[in-house]
Amino acid sequence: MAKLFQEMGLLASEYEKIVKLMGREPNYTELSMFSVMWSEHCSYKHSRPVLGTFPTTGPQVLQGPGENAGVVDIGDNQAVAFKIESHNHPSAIEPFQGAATGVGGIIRDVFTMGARPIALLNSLRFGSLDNDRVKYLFDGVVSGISWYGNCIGIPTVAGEVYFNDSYAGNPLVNAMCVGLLNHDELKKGVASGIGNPVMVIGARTGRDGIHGATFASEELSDKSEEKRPSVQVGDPFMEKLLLEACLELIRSGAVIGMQDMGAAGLISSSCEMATRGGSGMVMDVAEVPRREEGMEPYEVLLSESQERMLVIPRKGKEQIVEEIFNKWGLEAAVIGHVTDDGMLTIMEGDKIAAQVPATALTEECPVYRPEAKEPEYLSRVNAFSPEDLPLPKDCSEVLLSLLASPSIASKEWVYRQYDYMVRTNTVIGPGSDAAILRVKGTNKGIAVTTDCNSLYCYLDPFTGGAIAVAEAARNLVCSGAKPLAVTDCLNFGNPEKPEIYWQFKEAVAGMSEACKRLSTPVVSGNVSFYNETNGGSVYPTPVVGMVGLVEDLNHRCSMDFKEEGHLMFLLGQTKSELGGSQYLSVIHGKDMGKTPSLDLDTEAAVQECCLEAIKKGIVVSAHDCAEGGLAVAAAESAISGGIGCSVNINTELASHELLFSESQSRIIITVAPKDVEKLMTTANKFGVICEEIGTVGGSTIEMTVSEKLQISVSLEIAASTWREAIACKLT
Amino acid sequence: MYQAKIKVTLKKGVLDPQGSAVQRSLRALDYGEVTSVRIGKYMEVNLEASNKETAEEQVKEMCQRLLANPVIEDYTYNLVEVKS
Amino acid sequence: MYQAKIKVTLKKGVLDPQGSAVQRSLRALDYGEVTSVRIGKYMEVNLEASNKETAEEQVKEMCQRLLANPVIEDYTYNLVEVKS
Amino acid sequence: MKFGVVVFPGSNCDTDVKYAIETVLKQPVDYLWHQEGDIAGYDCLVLPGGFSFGDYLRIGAIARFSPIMKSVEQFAGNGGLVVGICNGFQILLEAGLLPGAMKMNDSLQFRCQDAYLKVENNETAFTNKMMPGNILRVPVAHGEGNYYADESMVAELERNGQIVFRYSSSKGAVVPEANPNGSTANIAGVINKEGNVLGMMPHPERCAETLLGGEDGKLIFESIIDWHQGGGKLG
Ligand SMILES: Nc1ncnc2c1ncn2[C@@H]1O[C@H](COP(=O)(O)OP(=O)(O)O)[C@@H](O)[C@H]1O
Ligand SMILES: [Mg+2]
Repeated sequence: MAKLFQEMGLLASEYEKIVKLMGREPNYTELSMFSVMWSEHCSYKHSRPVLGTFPTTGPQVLQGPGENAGVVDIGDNQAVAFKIESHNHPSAIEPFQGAATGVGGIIRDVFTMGARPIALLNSLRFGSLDNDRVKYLFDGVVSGISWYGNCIGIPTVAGEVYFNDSYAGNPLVNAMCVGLLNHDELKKGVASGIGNPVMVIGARTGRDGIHGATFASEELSDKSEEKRPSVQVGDPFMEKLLLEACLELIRSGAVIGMQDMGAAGLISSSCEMATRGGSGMVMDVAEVPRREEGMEPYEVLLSESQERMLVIPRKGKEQIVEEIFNKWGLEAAVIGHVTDDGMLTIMEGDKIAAQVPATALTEECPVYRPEAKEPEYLSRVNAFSPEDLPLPKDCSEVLLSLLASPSIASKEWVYRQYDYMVRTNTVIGPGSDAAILRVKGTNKGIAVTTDCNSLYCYLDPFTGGAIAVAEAARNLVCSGAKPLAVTDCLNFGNPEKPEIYWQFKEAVAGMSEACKRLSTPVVSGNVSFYNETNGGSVYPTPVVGMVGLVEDLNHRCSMDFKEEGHLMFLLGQTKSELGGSQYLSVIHGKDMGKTPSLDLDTEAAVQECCLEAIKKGIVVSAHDCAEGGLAVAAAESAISGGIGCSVNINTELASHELLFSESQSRIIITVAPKDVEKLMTTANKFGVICEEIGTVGGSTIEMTVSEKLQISVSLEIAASTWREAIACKLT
Repeated sequence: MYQAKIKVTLKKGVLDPQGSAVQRSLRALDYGEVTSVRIGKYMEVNLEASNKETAEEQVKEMCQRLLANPVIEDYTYNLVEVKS
Repeated sequence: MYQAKIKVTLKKGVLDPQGSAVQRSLRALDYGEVTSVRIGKYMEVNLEASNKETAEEQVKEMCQRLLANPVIEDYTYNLVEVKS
Repeated sequence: MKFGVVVFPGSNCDTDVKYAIETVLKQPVDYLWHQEGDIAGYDCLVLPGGFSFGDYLRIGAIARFSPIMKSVEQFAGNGGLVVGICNGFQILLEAGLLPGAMKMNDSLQFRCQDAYLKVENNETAFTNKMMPGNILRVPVAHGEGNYYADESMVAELERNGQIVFRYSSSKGAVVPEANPNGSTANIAGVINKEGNVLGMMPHPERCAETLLGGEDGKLIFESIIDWHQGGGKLG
């Protein structure tokens, strides 16, 4: 046994604890159940104490972390359920299927709650597009997301894509889903009611995703590699049927609880449902419909075959359940029933294959608080001072280079492959700061975004984490929405390394502080550790997914300039903050300096001011200054609106600082001349700096800094540079 | 000139949703006797080469590098000389 | 039991965008000697039948009705008896 | 006038079409499940977009054998109005109710974007509210919308006025750059010879409200309603 538990990835101390919990030595099947449930992925054993520090409550929160998705009130008895999840490692091996099944998994998490999915988002990170393997991964991931989302008919409306060498061997693929439900339709993943049947529905079970590496035991060594593909293949058509059938089932009142089978398949869904319900279950693996022959009990339990759900219907309602599944042509099988003994009893026919207390697999998992230590690289990279850099010879060239850099360039190449309009709710699609979906039958809209600048997090994980939250909220505000709540996907390296664990703790602390100040509690999330290749970690990447409410769609806003003669104003203040900027990274090849500072009170004031001005109908376009600073933000608004602008600012700052610093808490808005007074009144009310910086119009992008014309680029050239950059890199 | 007729199929055990859907459809069309359907790709690649060995080497390499996805697919090919 | 190995290809004269793209990629990978690529489908259908003639009839019908689209596709098949 | 929206497993735009007809155009509309046989009492059937049967094998190939398709064929044979949008168009092609076939987009990628459609024939049940040469802005969203017809078929379509919409520039130029998928002769929509069955790749139901960015798609539904109210004749 000694060797076996190690091969299954368990520590000696963990094995001892298992024996104690069981009161005996576990058999092979039981040990494999512990091994997957106590894995980092399922147990969060390295992250749980830290995650506990997130703020998770608020009047809007109907369901916080702990369920398949978080749920937030949006008024009128309606609510939104949402969650983000990573599929980084599968996507590194097989980008198309890895990304596709990531999308499939997150959709199931949302409809499990009784919500109809209304939108998908994705947050992606790759190495440099100069590398052939990276191109292959990028293309594969995007087409996998496109295939799954389009086929199932849920619009993919927003996301982000960044390119940085730290992700070359380990891309990040995070997918988010948002669903809509009525309060009384909320379903949880609980198993209760002694004698209620336990059903598996959807796809048949195969040997998908049972990791050869974890199970390279002697007992198995004679089985050929070919028999155990570790890559799961998705079937969005099956999932569409499952989605419709499950929602119909929930509306019928015939179910108590349901949960999707994601990581660790049947075993994790059953023990989690039993734990939540304070119950137990008897299940017969022989009753599980399979698509392969000769599967061992542990294979059936651990299989990660996609598009399956575990459902607990009410006893006596079996016929309703059956009728609904028949209508959708789905296979459903009763595999057991709910008990009150707290045990997970796994039968294989009339033989007991395993028997474990459900909570032993879930709540009893050991928790670790690894050592945290500030990494050494920090003092070196932070010491770099951009003030010593020479002024660029030609800021027009700099602007064009920034617009052409893949992280800043238009992501149209990506999102034109996504059906972002299906279901006819997309009022603002991809390409603006946040996407907006209308809620049919009301005048409300749901705004959604994902954000994270991992370079900031690399240079200062605390501030970087806080900025990710602040930027997400800012993007929602720019679209006219009030930010409601957060889902997060924490992508880091190996947490057993003190430096990585330090990054992790710092980032969470920074995010927590921002979430508190901006009243956007965390309601769901996901942790992905071990994102490393050959010992090198990805930049710490705590992705923030945020959902907001547009109370009245008449007051929505987008980033594109609207009309000749509108005046440009900057909310907030530009500082000498070139550290961590794309200007440094792209033009000077330095991922260095200090992350821009973030003052949360200023941030909150700027956001409140902007939102109120939008609601008053004063603002006709709004766009926050993010990567590339003020110059890039203004150029993006000009390109999107198909109309030029002329910026004129007097400042103490050096020209490149003014143009390219990534100082936080800044939003460029445009207003009609007649509304300037109203704008200033609003800005004063919130104590926000609001400076007129230019005029919309013409067919060039011009920027004059302290009386000197620094940038003059034709709109057409800026637009084609920005739009075509990614496609150019791929051919 | 040579022509390679290449078949790319899903590895054993890999889910083939397309095959299953076609099988269900054939059943619905009353071909109840169909017991399984697997769907893959078929490619015809024409290439110039000085001799069959070189051609074969090339074809094999193309399959491994581009035409099949080694993570989930297997391939077989059949190479014949044809008139150009 | 019988197994039909079915190849479905685009009719001659119908442009094959996928084939052209693969050819371009092969060229980019320095297989300059590739002169044409055509991409189709390959299917393996297993079926029970009392004898080969019946099996063949069935397969032909399936191809005509469902597996190929006569407007743009051709099909060929190869039928063999296999152990069930 | 009563509409029926045919729902196949994997249809995605069924709700969108229903919403446009019911809420925007204020006409009665029902869903018709693919296994139904009886479709009496409807004036126009819509086969919506989506991925019927997962688009597996060939798009529309499996759906066209659904029980309801027999009734649809009959309905069309009796002169009933049938509209296939996107996936619905592909099903109509597979069923032989419209000529031609569909291939993968030239780009080999799914494309979701606005397209401009030039109205080539306004004397149909589906286009009588438009003028010839009108340009409509209607979104496309598909991976296989590359309409194929051989030369002689295109000539025949043209002779019969069966080409209803062509992809064009916003100014109406029918040029390759305006073609989002590689379709033969920039064809975006065709009708049958009898003029009662329309297939089109673009999605009119996605642009029937200003909130969603445009109303051009409404014209198609309005044409159908007008035609019906005029007793099935061109006004
Ligand atoms: N992977 C993606 N999927 C969908 N939309 C995307 C994706 N990447 C970027 N976008 C869209 O492109 C626009 C620009 O993205 P980004 O530069 O990250 O915006 P911001 O800096 O405002 O967060 C946004 O509207 C975003 O939703
Ligand atoms: Mg933004």
